[in-house]
Amino acid sequence: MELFESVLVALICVNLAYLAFTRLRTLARLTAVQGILLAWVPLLCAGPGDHGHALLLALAVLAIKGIGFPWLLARTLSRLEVNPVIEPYLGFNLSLVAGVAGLLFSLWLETRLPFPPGLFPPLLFPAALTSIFTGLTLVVARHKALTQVIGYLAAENGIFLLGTPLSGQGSVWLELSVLLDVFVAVFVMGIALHHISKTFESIDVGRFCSLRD
Amino acid sequence: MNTLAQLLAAFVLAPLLSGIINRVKARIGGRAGRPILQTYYDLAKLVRKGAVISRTTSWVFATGPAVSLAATAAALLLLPGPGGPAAIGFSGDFMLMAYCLGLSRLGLILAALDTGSSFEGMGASREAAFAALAEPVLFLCFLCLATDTSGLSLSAMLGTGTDGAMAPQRLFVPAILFVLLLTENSRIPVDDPNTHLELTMIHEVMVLDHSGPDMACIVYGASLKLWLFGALTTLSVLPVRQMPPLSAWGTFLGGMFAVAVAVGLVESGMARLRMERVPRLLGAAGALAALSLVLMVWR
Amino acid sequence: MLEALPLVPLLAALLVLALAADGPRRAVLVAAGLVHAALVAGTFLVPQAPAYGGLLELDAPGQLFLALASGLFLAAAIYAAGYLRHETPGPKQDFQDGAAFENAPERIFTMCLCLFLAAMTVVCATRNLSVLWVGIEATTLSSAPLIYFHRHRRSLEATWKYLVICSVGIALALLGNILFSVAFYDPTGPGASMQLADMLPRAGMAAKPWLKAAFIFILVGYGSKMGLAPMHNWLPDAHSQSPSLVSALLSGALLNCAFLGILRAEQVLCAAGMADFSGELLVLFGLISMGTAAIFVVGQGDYKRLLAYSSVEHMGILALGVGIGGGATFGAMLHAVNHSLTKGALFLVSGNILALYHTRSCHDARGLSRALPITSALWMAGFLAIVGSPPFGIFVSELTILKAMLAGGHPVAATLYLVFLAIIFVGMSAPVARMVQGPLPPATRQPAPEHWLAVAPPLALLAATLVFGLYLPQAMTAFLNRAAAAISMGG
Amino acid sequence: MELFGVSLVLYLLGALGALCLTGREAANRVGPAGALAGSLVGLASVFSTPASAASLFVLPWGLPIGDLALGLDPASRLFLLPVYVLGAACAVSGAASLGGPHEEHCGQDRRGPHWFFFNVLLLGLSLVMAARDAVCFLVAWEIMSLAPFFLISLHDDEVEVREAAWIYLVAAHLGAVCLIAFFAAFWAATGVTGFDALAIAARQGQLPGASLLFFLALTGFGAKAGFVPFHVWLPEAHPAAPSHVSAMLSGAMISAGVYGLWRALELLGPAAPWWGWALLGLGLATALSGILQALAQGNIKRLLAYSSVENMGLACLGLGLGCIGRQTGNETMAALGLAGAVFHVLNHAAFKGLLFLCAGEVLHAVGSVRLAHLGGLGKRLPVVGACFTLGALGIAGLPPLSGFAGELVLALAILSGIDLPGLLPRVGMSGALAALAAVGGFALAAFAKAAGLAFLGEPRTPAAANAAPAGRLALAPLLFLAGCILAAAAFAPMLLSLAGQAALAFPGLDPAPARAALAQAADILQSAGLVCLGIVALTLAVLFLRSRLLTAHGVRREGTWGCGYTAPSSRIQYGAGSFVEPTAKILRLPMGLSRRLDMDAGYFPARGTLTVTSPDQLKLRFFTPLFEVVARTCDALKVVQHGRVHLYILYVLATVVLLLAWKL
Repeated sequence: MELFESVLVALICVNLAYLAFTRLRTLARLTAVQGILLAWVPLLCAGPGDHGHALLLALAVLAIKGIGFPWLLARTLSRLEVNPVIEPYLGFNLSLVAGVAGLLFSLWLETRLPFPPGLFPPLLFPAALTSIFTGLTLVVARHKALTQVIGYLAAENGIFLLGTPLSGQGSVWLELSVLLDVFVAVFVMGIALHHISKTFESIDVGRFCSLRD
Repeated sequence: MNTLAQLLAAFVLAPLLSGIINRVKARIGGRAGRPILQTYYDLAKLVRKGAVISRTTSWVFATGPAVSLAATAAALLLLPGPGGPAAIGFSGDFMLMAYCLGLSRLGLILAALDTGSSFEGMGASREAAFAALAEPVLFLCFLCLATDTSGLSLSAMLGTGTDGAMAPQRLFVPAILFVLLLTENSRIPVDDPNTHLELTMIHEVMVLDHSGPDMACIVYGASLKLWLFGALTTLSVLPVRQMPPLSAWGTFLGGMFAVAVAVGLVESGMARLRMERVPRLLGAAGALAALSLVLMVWR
Repeated sequence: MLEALPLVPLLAALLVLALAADGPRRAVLVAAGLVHAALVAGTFLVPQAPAYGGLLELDAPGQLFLALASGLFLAAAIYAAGYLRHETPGPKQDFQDGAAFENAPERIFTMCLCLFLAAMTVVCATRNLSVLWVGIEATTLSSAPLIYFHRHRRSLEATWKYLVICSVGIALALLGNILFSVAFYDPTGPGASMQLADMLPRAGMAAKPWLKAAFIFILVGYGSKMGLAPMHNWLPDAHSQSPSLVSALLSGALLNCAFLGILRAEQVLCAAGMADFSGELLVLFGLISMGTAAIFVVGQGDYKRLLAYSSVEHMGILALGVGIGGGATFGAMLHAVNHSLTKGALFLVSGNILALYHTRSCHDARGLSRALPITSALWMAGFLAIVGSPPFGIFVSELTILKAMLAGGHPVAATLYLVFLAIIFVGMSAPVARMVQGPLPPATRQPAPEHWLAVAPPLALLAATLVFGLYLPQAMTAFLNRAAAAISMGG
Repeated sequence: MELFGVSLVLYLLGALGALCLTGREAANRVGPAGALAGSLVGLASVFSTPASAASLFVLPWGLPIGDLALGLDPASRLFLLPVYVLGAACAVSGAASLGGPHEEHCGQDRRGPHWFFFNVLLLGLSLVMAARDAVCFLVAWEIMSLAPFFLISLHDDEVEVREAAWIYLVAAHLGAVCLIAFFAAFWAATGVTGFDALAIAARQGQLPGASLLFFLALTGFGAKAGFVPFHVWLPEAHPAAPSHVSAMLSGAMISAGVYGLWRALELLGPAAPWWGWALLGLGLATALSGILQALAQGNIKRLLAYSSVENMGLACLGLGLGCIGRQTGNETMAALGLAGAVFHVLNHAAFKGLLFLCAGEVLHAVGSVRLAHLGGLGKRLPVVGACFTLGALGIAGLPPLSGFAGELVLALAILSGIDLPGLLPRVGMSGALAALAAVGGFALAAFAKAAGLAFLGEPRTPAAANAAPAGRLALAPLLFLAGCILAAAAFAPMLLSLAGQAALAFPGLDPAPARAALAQAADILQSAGLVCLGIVALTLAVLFLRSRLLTAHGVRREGTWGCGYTAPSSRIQYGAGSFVEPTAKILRLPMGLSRRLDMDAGYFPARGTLTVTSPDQLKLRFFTPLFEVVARTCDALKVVQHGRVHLYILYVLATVVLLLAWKL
């Protein structure tokens, strides 16, 4: 159990690190770290009965979130020749404050909800919510389309984290949906990014404000 | 019979009033003055003359004076007299009387506008404006009389006198009616019938182009209207209907004479008001009428 | 038959991909629409058993939205046959900023249309929350290329915004679904099922705080796809930049699908006896949406954005109606029907206007009644219908909702509702009247007479809403009542 | 009732026929034919049943809410009368004007839709008057309200017309919103929609918030009838609309506002004391401000529009008297007030219809209805001039026409109230009578101005000098309406007892004293009729005498005497601005006149221009700024849609967080 908690703490740290780093390449690496950490989670929270299922899930996560997606990101980065420095709307310190606020809000939320006994390991719920909030903060607070995709993925990771304890409940739809979401994030947004860079010579979506009232 | 006599008196004696007024004015001015029957002579002369009619005019010009005279005469049908109630009377008939006078006015206004003369247009516009202002005051007077006598027809509210003491607010009504008489009949201080400057006229300038029988209609109609208002003023103050017939007739005619003399006195003693002042005069009369009404209603 | 419903458009998509010529491809599109519509009509005649092991199952609300999506798709497909004929391949010049652009290949466009229909079919024809979620995700996937048909930078921007906001929304909705399974977590039970049929009977025993949290996430998540303010921001951009028939589908069908997602959650909450909680939130979002729409409709200079904001308004009315409950739920169902028909027609008509004037500005597209008499009549009639004037159907549904609101003791909400409706009427009437009336702008040539493919579909849709404003068949009333009961009774 | 149904079908046929024939000459025959036939059949349906009968038909209706309940009772029939009479007259007049040579600037293809909407307007009006169910009424009301928008914008290539049509649409809809709220709240409170059921429910249970309902009804119906301050659309819409449409709108459609208010009072049952006084005050304010602004106008159609405002104010006064009478148990006042209101509406419809049609003929002949462009038309268009004068006499309430009878009935109702207990009611009644008198006086001035400046004197422009009379088809409706007016003058007492039927059917009135009061009023009208007869006879006699005298003594034609000025021109005639100058000196603010004097500098200015305009002050000072403030606020709030997607995500995030913090 200690191992599990340290994985969760590590996930929270990675989440906060998302908000603190200034280079796109670092962020891409962080996604790999998070993916690998996440791959541990199904294994660790699986009951004694269904190790096979958990192992399969863990492998899939490792392949997609730990390797596939960071690789795709790195490839896009090198191809698009973007400015490697992230330009924030919200300063890095303030972003960190927002991340910590998200953590506190998650902890508060945990006190408001009656947890069914034995479902969630301790710290999993706040860790998952923090991941969601920091991911969305990343979407909100950064200029570049790539950072938005990364932030979105971080949020997805949070949702996946929250969903894993339920995966033993017999339904595969949950996992499928998570994976599908990743598919959307990677491929659709990847295609869009491709078009954006082709049309605009940059993937700075800060320039995307011609449609307004 | 009495009703017929009243009507006859009105139709016959009406032109006399202006004669009396003129005579009073002349006497006060130290002149001998025109004959007291001058208006009759004028009428007779006008009827016997041909007419000069503007090329601009249409049938309206010819019809206007006739309608005007007819409407005024019809209004007299509603007027009670010393001998008895009016020929036709019903509750609310004062409204018909006022609107008959309105019709008579409209006839003259349209006839005036038909000439296309700027002066007559000017007169018409003034007449329309001041008459519109005088209308509510007249209605308020009738309302005062109606509340005072609890009668809704002219026959019930005029000449019957009042039971109870002569309260001060009761004197307002004849005073206001007198002011209305001056206004509606274009007398000083509202209008000067004898002026020779068209720019300052109201009624007289409207009829500049009329001549012959048309003019006779207008002059006679004006006399009838003067009689009508004189009678209203007199009857609002004198309880002639409660007197025996002869003294009633005597009091009534005396009252009419007094009104004519009063008009003459006012005309001798006052100058014409500036045009902007006229609404103020009517406003004051209206305020007085409203005050009187409130005092009566309050009882 | 239920099995075949999503397969028909899927097969059509494959066929379209395989065909080389434009003509047959359009024919396939129309045929797919026709077959799909016929199948949907068939489901009304023959009761359908669940298909694919219970993954697909039709109930009254689903059937209602399915029929709307199918009907609207048919109209849009017919319109597309005419529309695509004018959208020639090759470089074009953008009329707004003059930049050069090309259209997406027609093959991709047609295929995505079919896939879009398949995804919507899945959304409507399931009672499994997970499948529903997957379906909604699939609608996002398949509609993004549709919005990006004209490949210029503004439509790219719109697509990007659509993708980002809807993806965030869909993620939140997924979270909501997970929270639902937490709420229904039962260590002793057979495991978490996301089938409504399993959830509804057990809803009373579910953990209330988790249900609340789940509903909030689902409401915000699907609400961002449905266009509830303040999550609506993608909607005017996407609707204004996409081809008009796509806008019609987005507004008339896709928004309904997202609404169905919220309705499913509402069903669960109602079954759990928490209709007060969910109703309050729905009313709140409904009013905020109407207010937001009112603000943006006033002084709006772009007629497609005008229609988009009107969609925000009507989604607000739907949410409001369901939130009020009682007779208003019936009103909301009727409103969904009328809104889809009317808004679909209006967007199709706006396509005709855009094709003539090459501008989306209400100030420049003038003299419509002289240039395109039928289109202008449809535009005016559509405007009257959408703002709720009799004898069109929206009047009936709006009046029903208003009455239920007053009878249910929501005077403040009713007042705001009326005020917003009035502001929106005034705000919309000015640009619409300006467009319809007056002489043609000097630069515009007198166009050729209108082609029947361009006016028949909107005409049919408007005629339908006109009929529903005067005559609702008994069967339809009963069906709508069944749908309303399914929602407010929780099953 | 069957005939009524036939008339509806005829309207429908006319509408669809005209629409189908769009673009062909036949549309201009089929459309008016439908309207004419429908109106004539409708007229027959009104007179085919005894005046006091009431009928109710509930027909199958396809909607889950409400019923298609139609019925005719005395009030419906009386308010239908102007619809049918004017419907017939305006159809013919419209056919003549749209078919004639004046329509070169109106594209041929617009007549089909025009006649479609004209028939739809008639259909909607008939249904409004016959509807006996709230939902049915609302549907009919909206159909009736929307059709004029299209009718007004017939000549939509003119920017004023577009503006006016839009103002009309907004006003109509805002009013309709109040009505929707009124009926929905009524429905929600009672649970029924049928008028009878509503009235019963309102009478049985004390209706919660009845005063609020009354306020909603007053606002909604007032916006249609043009009560101050909702009258602003009238002076814009009437000049912009084709004249036969103006006549229809002014004579029949705005009366629907009064009709609706009548029904609302019936439905709401026992009135709170302030309702009647509110109606009375509103009516008088409307009448006074309407007629003062009418006096100020320089455009005949605007003048007529404001005069419609005035007359609707008087009808509202009648309703108020009815309410006060019913509430205080003064049956005389109630019966006379209600009957007076209906009577006045009928009169107004005939006079105003005629006047607008005359204005239309002037417009066709001269090309303008601004008084500054007219003059001397009486000689050039004699029939039109005579008809206009007749209408002016009537609308100014002068004897011997029935306009006077209508005002007399209202005055009698007021007079029966001056012995109400309490100082305030008495003062209020006296004030009402004085105000009525003032309205009469100003109406006389206004119509003396309209008739005198347009038809008398010298033409002010070459166009007026060359005005050519219209064809026979165009004159027929004028003569028809003039005939109606003369008949009404002759049979005023009968018309009153007809109007009395509606008052007797009003719930909450004791029929016996009400019947007696109506009979007495009819007697009074009879006596007044004698005086009127006297006027006519005397006039004829004087005219006869005059002609005899003049043939004996000769007539000479000369130029108008110029008071010594030797170079008169038509431009020195008194004009629209100068005619009202004496009144404007005192009442500039309520008349809304504004004048600007531009003069060259120096002691001897070479040029000077005086511009007198009379914009609607309420629109200028209140509504336009209000709309601007709303638009500006909305514009300011639009910053939230700034185009930056990351902030949009922030909205989503904030919404989730706030909801979670609030609800968990």
